[in-house]
Amino acid sequence: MDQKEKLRLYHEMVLIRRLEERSADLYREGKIGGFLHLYIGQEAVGCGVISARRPQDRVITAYRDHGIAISCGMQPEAVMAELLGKDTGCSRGMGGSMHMADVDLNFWGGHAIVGAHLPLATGMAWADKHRGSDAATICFFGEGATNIGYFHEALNLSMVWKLPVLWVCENNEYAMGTAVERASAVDEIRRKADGYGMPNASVDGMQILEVHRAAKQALDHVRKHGPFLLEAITYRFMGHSMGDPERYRESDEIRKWRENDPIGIFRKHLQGIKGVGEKTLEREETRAEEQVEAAIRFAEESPDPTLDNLMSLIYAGEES
Amino acid sequence: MDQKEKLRLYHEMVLIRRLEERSADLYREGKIGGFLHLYIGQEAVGCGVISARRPQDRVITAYRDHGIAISCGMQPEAVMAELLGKDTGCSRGMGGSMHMADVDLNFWGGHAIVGAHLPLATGMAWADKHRGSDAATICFFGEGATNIGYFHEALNLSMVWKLPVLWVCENNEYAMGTAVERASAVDEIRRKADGYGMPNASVDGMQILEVHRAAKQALDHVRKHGPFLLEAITYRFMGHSMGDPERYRESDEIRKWRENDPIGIFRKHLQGIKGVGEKTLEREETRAEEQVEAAIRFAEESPDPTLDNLMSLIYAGEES
Amino acid sequence: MAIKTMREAISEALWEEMERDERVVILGEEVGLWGGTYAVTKGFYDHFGPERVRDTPIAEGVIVGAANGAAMAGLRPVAELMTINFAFLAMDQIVNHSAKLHAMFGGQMTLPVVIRAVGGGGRQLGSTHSQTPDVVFAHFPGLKVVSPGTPHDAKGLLKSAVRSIDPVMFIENATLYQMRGEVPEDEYLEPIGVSKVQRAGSDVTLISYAKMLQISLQAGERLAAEGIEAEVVDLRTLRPLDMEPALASFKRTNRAVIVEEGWCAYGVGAEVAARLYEEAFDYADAPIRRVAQREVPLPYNRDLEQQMLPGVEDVVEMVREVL
Amino acid sequence: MAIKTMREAISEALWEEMERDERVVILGEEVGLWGGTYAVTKGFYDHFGPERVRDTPIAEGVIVGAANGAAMAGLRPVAELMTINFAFLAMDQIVNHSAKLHAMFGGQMTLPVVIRAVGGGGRQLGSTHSQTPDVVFAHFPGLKVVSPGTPHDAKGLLKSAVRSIDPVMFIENATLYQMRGEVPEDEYLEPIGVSKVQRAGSDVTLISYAKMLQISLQAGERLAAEGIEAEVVDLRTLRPLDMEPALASFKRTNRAVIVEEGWCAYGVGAEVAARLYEEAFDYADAPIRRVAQREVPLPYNRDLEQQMLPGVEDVVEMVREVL
Ligand SMILES: Cc1ncc(C[n+]2csc(CCOP(=O)(O)OP(=O)(O)O)c2C)c(N)n1
Ligand SMILES: Cc1ncc(C[n+]2csc(CCOP(=O)(O)OP(=O)(O)O)c2C)c(N)n1
Ligand SMILES: [Mg+2]
Ligand SMILES: [Mg+2]
Repeated sequence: MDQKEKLRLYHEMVLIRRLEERSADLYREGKIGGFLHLYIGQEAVGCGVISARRPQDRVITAYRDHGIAISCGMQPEAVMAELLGKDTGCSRGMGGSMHMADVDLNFWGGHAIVGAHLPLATGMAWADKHRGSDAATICFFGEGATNIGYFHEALNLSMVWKLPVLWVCENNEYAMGTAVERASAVDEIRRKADGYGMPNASVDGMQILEVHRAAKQALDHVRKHGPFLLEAITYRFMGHSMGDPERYRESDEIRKWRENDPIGIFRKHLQGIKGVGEKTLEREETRAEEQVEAAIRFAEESPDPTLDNLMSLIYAGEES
Repeated sequence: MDQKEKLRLYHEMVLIRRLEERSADLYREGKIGGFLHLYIGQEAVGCGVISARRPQDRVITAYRDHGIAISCGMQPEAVMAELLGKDTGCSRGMGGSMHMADVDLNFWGGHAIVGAHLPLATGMAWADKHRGSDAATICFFGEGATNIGYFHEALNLSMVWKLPVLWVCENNEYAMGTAVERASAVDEIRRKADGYGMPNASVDGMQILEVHRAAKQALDHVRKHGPFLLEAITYRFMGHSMGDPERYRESDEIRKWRENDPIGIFRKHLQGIKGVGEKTLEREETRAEEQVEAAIRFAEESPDPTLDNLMSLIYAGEES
Repeated sequence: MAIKTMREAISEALWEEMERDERVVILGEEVGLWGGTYAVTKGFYDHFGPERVRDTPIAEGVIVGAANGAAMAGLRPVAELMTINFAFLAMDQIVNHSAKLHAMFGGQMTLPVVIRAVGGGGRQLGSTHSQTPDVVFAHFPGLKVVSPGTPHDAKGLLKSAVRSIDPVMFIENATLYQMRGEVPEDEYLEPIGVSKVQRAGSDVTLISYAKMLQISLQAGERLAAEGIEAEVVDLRTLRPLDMEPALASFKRTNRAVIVEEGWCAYGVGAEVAARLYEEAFDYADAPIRRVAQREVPLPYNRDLEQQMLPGVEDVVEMVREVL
Repeated sequence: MAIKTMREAISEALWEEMERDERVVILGEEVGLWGGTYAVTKGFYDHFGPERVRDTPIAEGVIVGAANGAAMAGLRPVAELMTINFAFLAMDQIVNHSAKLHAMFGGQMTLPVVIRAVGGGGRQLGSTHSQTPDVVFAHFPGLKVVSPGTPHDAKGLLKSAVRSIDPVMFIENATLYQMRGEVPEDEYLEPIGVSKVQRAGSDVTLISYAKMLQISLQAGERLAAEGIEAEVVDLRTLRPLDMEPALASFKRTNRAVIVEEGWCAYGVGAEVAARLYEEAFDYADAPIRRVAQREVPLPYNRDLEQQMLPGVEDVVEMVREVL
């Protein structure tokens, strides 16, 4: 990966981080409602994987979706406006934090029923294969989602039909308050792929360059041979969603993981590159902060959706 | 296994076979309605496994349940009367072919939603373990059922909670008209257990003594350590249910399997035992035939359930 | 016009739409090699090939889920659920996804999926395999729910369903597949969301759909022999529900009986009755009555099961009551 | 009597029943270590231990399925579904198994399972997380469906549900957990299947349940200030549905408005209205009206979502219409 791309990714990670930190503020101020699930700590997974996709590759994920949206190219304005429920939001204020999408960017959402988007990914990949397109579908999900029936049905079908899906499990150790081994018969999630004879790999989800490399290889396999399960070992630094009392883990554990901050790790790597000075990094950081503030201003000034907007959305129409 | 037990099992297998052959007649005569799924060809699996259970061990299966019912000790009268929809049937004429049960025999049914009884088995085993009972639950299902989400959720939970369940997959090569490999990512079903770190084995489902031995070992494991998946390789000689046009397989294939008739195999084995003459075997066969005819007479003479019967069954009552 | 069975009409609709639009694909259990459990897709596998007629594992969640995803990605999937009783295993995909994604993402995604499901009782299949839970699906905005009662409507409505860019639940009746009726030779469509008068009459309004349309028409004949002329309104679509023909009829007859195969409580008849009263209160000369399934899980025993299902006699009796 | 929140009342009911009967066990996502997503089971894990308060994987099918199986084998499981929207992932277990196995096997098995599920909108959770689909469960014979509107009833009804040998779907409202009300100190039970007058009045009958009971009571206060006395009937149980108090009231007031949080079409109000007319046709002086959720998947935007939900103002206006 060249230096320019690395800096672009660094900026992306910082942008996601700042955007979510400010979202937490806005949530506390009551400007954002509903549930707010932050991606803080996991940025290297989304950024690393999506940096390996081509534009025709589809992306779909769960409700922890702000970072994925940004990585797919969504503007912070569209994210922020959605968080504030505005008509200018990516989902026109209908979806909120958990339901961001921009199909023109090939980002197919943010889905909040655990596991339910895995069959959707299967179907999208089927459509692409059916049409002879060489697009792949990248489907992110948490390790908690691997215990639900949908996971099984979707992985099995993807294998039987040899569909171009990259299954990316973000194993952040917890599903709400449930540690992996309290809910899953195997704690190494990639092992589950064995039950489908599906090739698989594991990667350190805190190291963006390793994630990128693993995703690139996996996508090559997917395009040539069919499904692949990539497990990224990561950690969420914040609670499951805003207001999580976090009684299920020790602050020591969080501290230890925080020393592995994916942004810190990548920053250190960049500092070691000749030609990337502290200045360059700070410039990217400042730019990200300014973007977020501009996005907040944009969102706050944007209009709410109207009743007419909503009513026109119930059905798409009669004929196509 | 001693000779007496072997003869008992031989009689059981023949009884099941004759009962189902006569059921097919009655179905054609219009005396049996609904769907009728015959177990013919698979008898060694149910008889072999259930002969290894203790009375406190629960049994549950799918809609292909006549043989399992008989092996659990149900009288042919209760089976036949249920097939004819009579009040004297095991389920009082409410369930029919697919829904036979006798909870006093620890036979928990006959369930016709594919895969849905696997969670029920998980729950029963949980209750037993919770109370400190040493009972195991034996759950039979077809290989087609291993592709549905329930299979995944039930096997995973049974492993996480270390429940005493023996999962018995009757791999008869087809789910209706779908051959294993057209619907399942792995055609060796026991491989699926790997995804749960669950011990597993495969057995020739046409050889009752081998099935019995494998089940005994598996049950030992289950009682000591938790779940086990036993795959029995078998074949159904008849269509999926009455009226199956059987366009999905060659008659040659059926013929080849029929040479492996589990009753024929066991008969040959018995003929080789000193002291078991042709006479003995024929006596058991005749006895089975007579039992079936008596059961048919009993069923035909039995009363239908009444409207009052039905109405009293909607709710069990208010307080216990 | 040719006389065709319901099965032929449905089959033809699918065939023609597959010929017309190559984005149309079929998936489900035994739809291919077997030719469809109820032989609706017989011959499709050979003609359209295994890529467009997809046999699936027994996994209703991913059948509807993959149909949803494929629809999002531009195909026109027709998912077959072997029976509507198994739709409960795909319930989350149907009501939380097919019905919602379009609006929830601000209109970006469309879900032109058809979910075909066969329902109805009376075949001694036991309580889990004999349900007519149509009303349960009709409760969800975002979904369209269609259930035809004649071969003519089945063909025209299914073709419209395949062309609709909204998700359509298309409910058939196993016991109607052999029923015959006139089907035009030329291509035609029937609009979703439009009810239809299937028999004219001036004494009482019978409102029904699907199999109960046939029962209502038979009751109409029986009543005519006694000099009572029943108007029979066929809802055809449960959501969106077109009340106009029923209202117009009721305003003339001032008496109505609603006939449905599913359970009475919280059934289709409740909604139709409530709407009639809301919009034509002053026209009611007698309480509107409902004929429906008795409130029991259906038993296996043949006679008992038949007793629990609404029949011609029940309708005739109820009409006498409102007159 | 002490003043307690709905959450405390529900929590106490579970606690007392677990103390009383050691067969009672709880299972569900985050019911243990976390203390319950809505803190209903806070403290249970420490007190009753992980064997009786079972955290589960995210797998609603096997949560309800295992509860069914454990009930068949003699336990008294209380399964918690984090929200009722996820009940659709367990729909087959609820309607095809909890509701049916007792009758289908001729009465041999009992399924004393309680399925607790939290529903309701108004919290900006988007359309898949904001539903009130109670009616859908109430459609199935074999199941009992309970949804209380006061802390008093919540406690008494939940205790009855745990003791019932029939399967009970117990539906709570997330936005009611903080609501306070009187709860007796001594042990008491409220019967399942019995509706209750929660406010006396003679001018109009408001029929509702759960959160809409509170909205109806508030509307009652508002109307009283204008000299209109509304009688408020709380259904409390949707199946079996006790129409007696509503009928008695309607026969006195001759006017009724039904208030529910879910969608109007094919909703609870339709059944209640149909029954009122069937059993008290001659008493209706004006069309019975329904106040309910607008027919849309609920949006995230706060104001828009609130507009779609029934409120006090909607009830007051509708009452004016029927007077
Ligand atoms: C079917 C379903 N059940 C339960 C929930 C509630 N829920 C939301 S997120 C979550 C935990 C998911 O954990 P995981 O898949 O590991 O993802 P993470 O939150 O760690 O990113 C749960 C239980 C849900 N949304 N959908
Ligand atoms: C959830 C569900 N989907 C579909 C069906 C229809 N169906 C009944 S049996 C069957 C095939 C099952 O095959 P398998 O599990 O291999 O068992 P076998 O019939 O071979 O014994 C199907 C698809 C059903 N009963 N339930
Ligand atoms: Mg997680
Ligand atoms: Mg099979």
